[in-house]
Amino acid sequence: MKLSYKNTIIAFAVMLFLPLLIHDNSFLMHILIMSCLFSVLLVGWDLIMGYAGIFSFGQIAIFTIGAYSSAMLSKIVGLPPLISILVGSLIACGVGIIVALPSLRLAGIYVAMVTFLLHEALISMIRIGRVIGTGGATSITGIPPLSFLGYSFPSIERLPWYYVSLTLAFLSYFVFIRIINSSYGISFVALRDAEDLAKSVGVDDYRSKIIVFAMAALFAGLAGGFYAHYMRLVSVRILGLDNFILLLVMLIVGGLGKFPGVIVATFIFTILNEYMRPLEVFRPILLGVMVIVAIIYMPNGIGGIINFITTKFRRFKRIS
Amino acid sequence: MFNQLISIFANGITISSTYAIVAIGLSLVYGVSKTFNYAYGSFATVGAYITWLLFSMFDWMNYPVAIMVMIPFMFLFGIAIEWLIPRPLRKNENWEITTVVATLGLGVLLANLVLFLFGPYTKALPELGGGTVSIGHVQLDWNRIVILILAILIVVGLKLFLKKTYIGMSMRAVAQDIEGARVVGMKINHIFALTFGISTVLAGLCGMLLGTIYFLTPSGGWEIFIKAFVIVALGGAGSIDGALYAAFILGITESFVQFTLGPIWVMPFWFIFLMAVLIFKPRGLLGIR
Amino acid sequence: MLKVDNLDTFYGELQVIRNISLTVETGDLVVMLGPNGHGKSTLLKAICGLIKPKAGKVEFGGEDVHSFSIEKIVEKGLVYIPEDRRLFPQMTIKENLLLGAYNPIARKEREKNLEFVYQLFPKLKKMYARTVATLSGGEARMVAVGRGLMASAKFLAIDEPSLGLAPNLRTELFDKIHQINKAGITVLLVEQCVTEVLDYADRVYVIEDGRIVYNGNKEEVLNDKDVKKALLGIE
Amino acid sequence: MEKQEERKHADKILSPGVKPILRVEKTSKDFSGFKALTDVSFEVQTNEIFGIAGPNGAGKSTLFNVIAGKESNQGDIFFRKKNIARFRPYKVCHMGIARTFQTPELFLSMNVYDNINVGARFGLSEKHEKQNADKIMDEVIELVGLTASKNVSAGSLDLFEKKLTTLALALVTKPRLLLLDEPLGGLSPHEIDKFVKLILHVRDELNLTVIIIEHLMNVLAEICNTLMILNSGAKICIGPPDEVLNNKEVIKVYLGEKNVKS
Repeated sequence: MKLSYKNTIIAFAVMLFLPLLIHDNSFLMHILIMSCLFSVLLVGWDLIMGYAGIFSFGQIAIFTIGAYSSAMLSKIVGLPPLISILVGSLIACGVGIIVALPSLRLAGIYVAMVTFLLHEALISMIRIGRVIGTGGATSITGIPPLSFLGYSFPSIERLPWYYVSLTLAFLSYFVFIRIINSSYGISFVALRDAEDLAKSVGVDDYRSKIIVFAMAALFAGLAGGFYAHYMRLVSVRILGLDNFILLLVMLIVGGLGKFPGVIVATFIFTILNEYMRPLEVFRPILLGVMVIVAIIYMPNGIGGIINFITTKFRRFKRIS
Repeated sequence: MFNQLISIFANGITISSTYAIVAIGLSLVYGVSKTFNYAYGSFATVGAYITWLLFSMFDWMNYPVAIMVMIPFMFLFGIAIEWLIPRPLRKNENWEITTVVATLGLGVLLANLVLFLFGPYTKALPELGGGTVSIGHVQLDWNRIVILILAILIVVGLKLFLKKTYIGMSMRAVAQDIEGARVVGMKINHIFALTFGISTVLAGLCGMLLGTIYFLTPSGGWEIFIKAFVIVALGGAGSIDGALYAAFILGITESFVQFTLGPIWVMPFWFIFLMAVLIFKPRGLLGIR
Repeated sequence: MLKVDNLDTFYGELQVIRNISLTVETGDLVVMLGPNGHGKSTLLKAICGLIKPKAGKVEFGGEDVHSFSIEKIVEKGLVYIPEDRRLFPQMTIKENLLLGAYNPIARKEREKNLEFVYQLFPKLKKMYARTVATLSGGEARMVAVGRGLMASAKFLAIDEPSLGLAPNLRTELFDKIHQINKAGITVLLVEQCVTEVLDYADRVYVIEDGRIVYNGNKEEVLNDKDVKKALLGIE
Repeated sequence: MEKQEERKHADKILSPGVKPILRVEKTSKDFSGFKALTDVSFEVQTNEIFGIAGPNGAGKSTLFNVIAGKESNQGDIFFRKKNIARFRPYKVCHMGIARTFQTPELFLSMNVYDNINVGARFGLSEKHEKQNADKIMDEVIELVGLTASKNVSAGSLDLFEKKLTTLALALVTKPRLLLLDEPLGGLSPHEIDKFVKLILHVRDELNLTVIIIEHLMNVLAEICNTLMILNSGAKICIGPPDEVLNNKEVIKVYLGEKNVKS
């Protein structure tokens, strides 16, 4: 039941030295940076959808809110990027809580509808928000680069950014593992497994649900903020259907509530997606086919396969 | 001013009637098989492009023939899709969410297939009826009037089918108690497929009707799906009457919002409206369990 | 007519039915008794093909039940009436009954069967247009039995028909079931309430903890003091 | 621990039948037109075993749901003089009411120990109890007799062990009032015997008041101080078991003429 830190630490160590091999390949570095940022968003999504069992489709909307808030705070208000990312995440977190409130009494399918509609409504809101500097249908450009102790991180320089996003990603994995192993994590899973029973033994369902919405939103907001300052450009294209499905596929193929699965899937699919770009119109077609095939033939996702292998391995160790 | 209000209202009603068709189709499948088909909008796109193809291939093409061709085509298409995607997925434990993702995948696939086959340029369907008709000082397009009539025929026909025919009754039975239907000896999978086929036909017809008002684009179905989705949520998932009422409520407000605030406000407005309704009625207006 | 051979059924890892064999002759009314949760319902479901057994075989009219789909089993006349009725709540009584005749054979005999059901339960004929959700427990039970008959059943497997019924309604229902049996339909009944059924039963099986612990015909049960006491709680 | 002694002592003085722990007043529950409960009122005395019986659909489980805060109702429910009628389930649990469900639900992705741990983490409301959560858990596991199957996954338990686990899960929240919804359903005679003994033992050991819904009249007659019969959502009789079981109306609507023991 409890998640261990061991594998995550090993993975972190490996990733730390990965640039020794590939730092010349700027494209690959870029993909890895994106994978790291997306994985933060997805870990939060796995928290709410996989572990708490709440059908939330608003994760990318909240990522976008985090990205736009942070971009606007640093570009228009002039806050230092780190601060604006922080404040942006808090705004995202607040939106998460606002969405949570009506969702408390809703059946699963309606939560899916409300959150999905948030996603769709946000596209219009950003267009409407042109007057306050959202860039409307185009984009916000010229977002100041991240800076820390006087050093600024231009996105052309991949290596520093690689370490920034790597640190962010692994910090969030550790936080995630901590949450899952904490009382909160237990209450999420308990409510998912048997809601009435959980309530009857003292789990405050409203509180738990609000917290899980807030935490998932915090992950998404943080990822969004860093994304904005890395890309130095945000546009409504993040909310596009192809992006939505790509990220959802990472979550599902990774395996709901089967922790490292989602991260593995993030890296696989981000890389795959980038390398398929030359295929143009065939890319989404191929992606669609892959999704359908993967879901039909791998119902428990990559996480399910990882669990299967590790239990086999443990049994093997015990026998020998 | 008054005349303007009337014509906004009239436009709202015609649009609502097309929304009602898709929303009912979406809700019907959910009611019977508890499956949400996220590729539904792309089905409408497919229907519209098939109609366009028919008109561009044959000079003598007219709408009655086009409809006669489209209905069996969309029906078989729907049955094939049901057999290919929701059916194998229904066996596994997270089937609700995996069908969502798989049908989303299908939606993207279809939209891009259309893009690949027909190109990115917009296309237009011929109108159902030309010219306008004046009632008092209010002018109405014949096209919209025909749409409204057709939509009413479709909805009434569907309701009669569900109410009066034995097959329709079986579909309602599966929606109400699937275990009971199994005990009685119904072939559940056949009924699922049939329902999916019918809903696909509805999507196709709606795509065709909307194609006579708006231009066709490969990704246009997505907006239709989202609207149908909100309507279903508001009306109550699985409820056909709910979808019907909700389609008119939202369709008419949509045309007023469009007129007063601009089209971009429609989605935020619907979002707030839906949230407000769900706070008081957590299962939509006429939701089933 | 029905032959159950060394049946084993599991519920997850829990064995519910342990090596049960029994036979039901054509035209009999057989009762399976036993406390709640001892595998009677599971056995009945396994007999009707709704649950696949781990081991053993169920033969109906000489054919292996589990080689058919449920639709096919119903079509052959082996009809299961669940304990929780499973009616279609938003439909009328008549619609429910008509849907009982779903299989192609029953569909041809629809009018005849409907006549039989209405004759058996005149009350249903009178209120045919009522929505099932508004019915009382007893009325709903009648609809459930009626819907089973509509499938042109040769063999009715009824799960706890008396559940939740007041004693006078129970007696009435058992009387109807007896009439059904007399009309030539074989009946297998699962029950907890013992006294009322016993008068009609041709054979009684007692199931405890997934096993048949007793079987005998009516006279044997009534003459056996120990069994009588254990079953009926009366001296 | 000291407080526990104190409580024991206090309860000894006020022996059963003197001090009501729960008072339900005019409880009604309406499910869109269907009256599941109409004006049910009764009192449960501290430390007694209070039985509820009646035909299926009589509203027994609905009554539990109402007391436990799962369903709203028109009417008042006083638990230790406090009106808990508007409390949400978790709050009712913190007040000292624990329940089990008719179908033994468990957290299926966890093992037995983790299941009980959920109750210990969230069900204990007082600070000194929270600090001793691990100890309380071990005590309850020992008391119920689950020590050997602590690490078994909840999904692979048999019915009896499942019932033991749900009981432990209820007890670990340190309740004063325990609601048991058909705890004996599906058990073999031998297991029923064991479980009834366990309930009595637990009641004495932890100083509980117990409300139990059951169909097995002989068990109810044996262990209950008070018995209440519900029919179609209304109370038709309440009193000592032997009185209730000979009541004409109870015989008519529930037991049936022929089933009455001479």
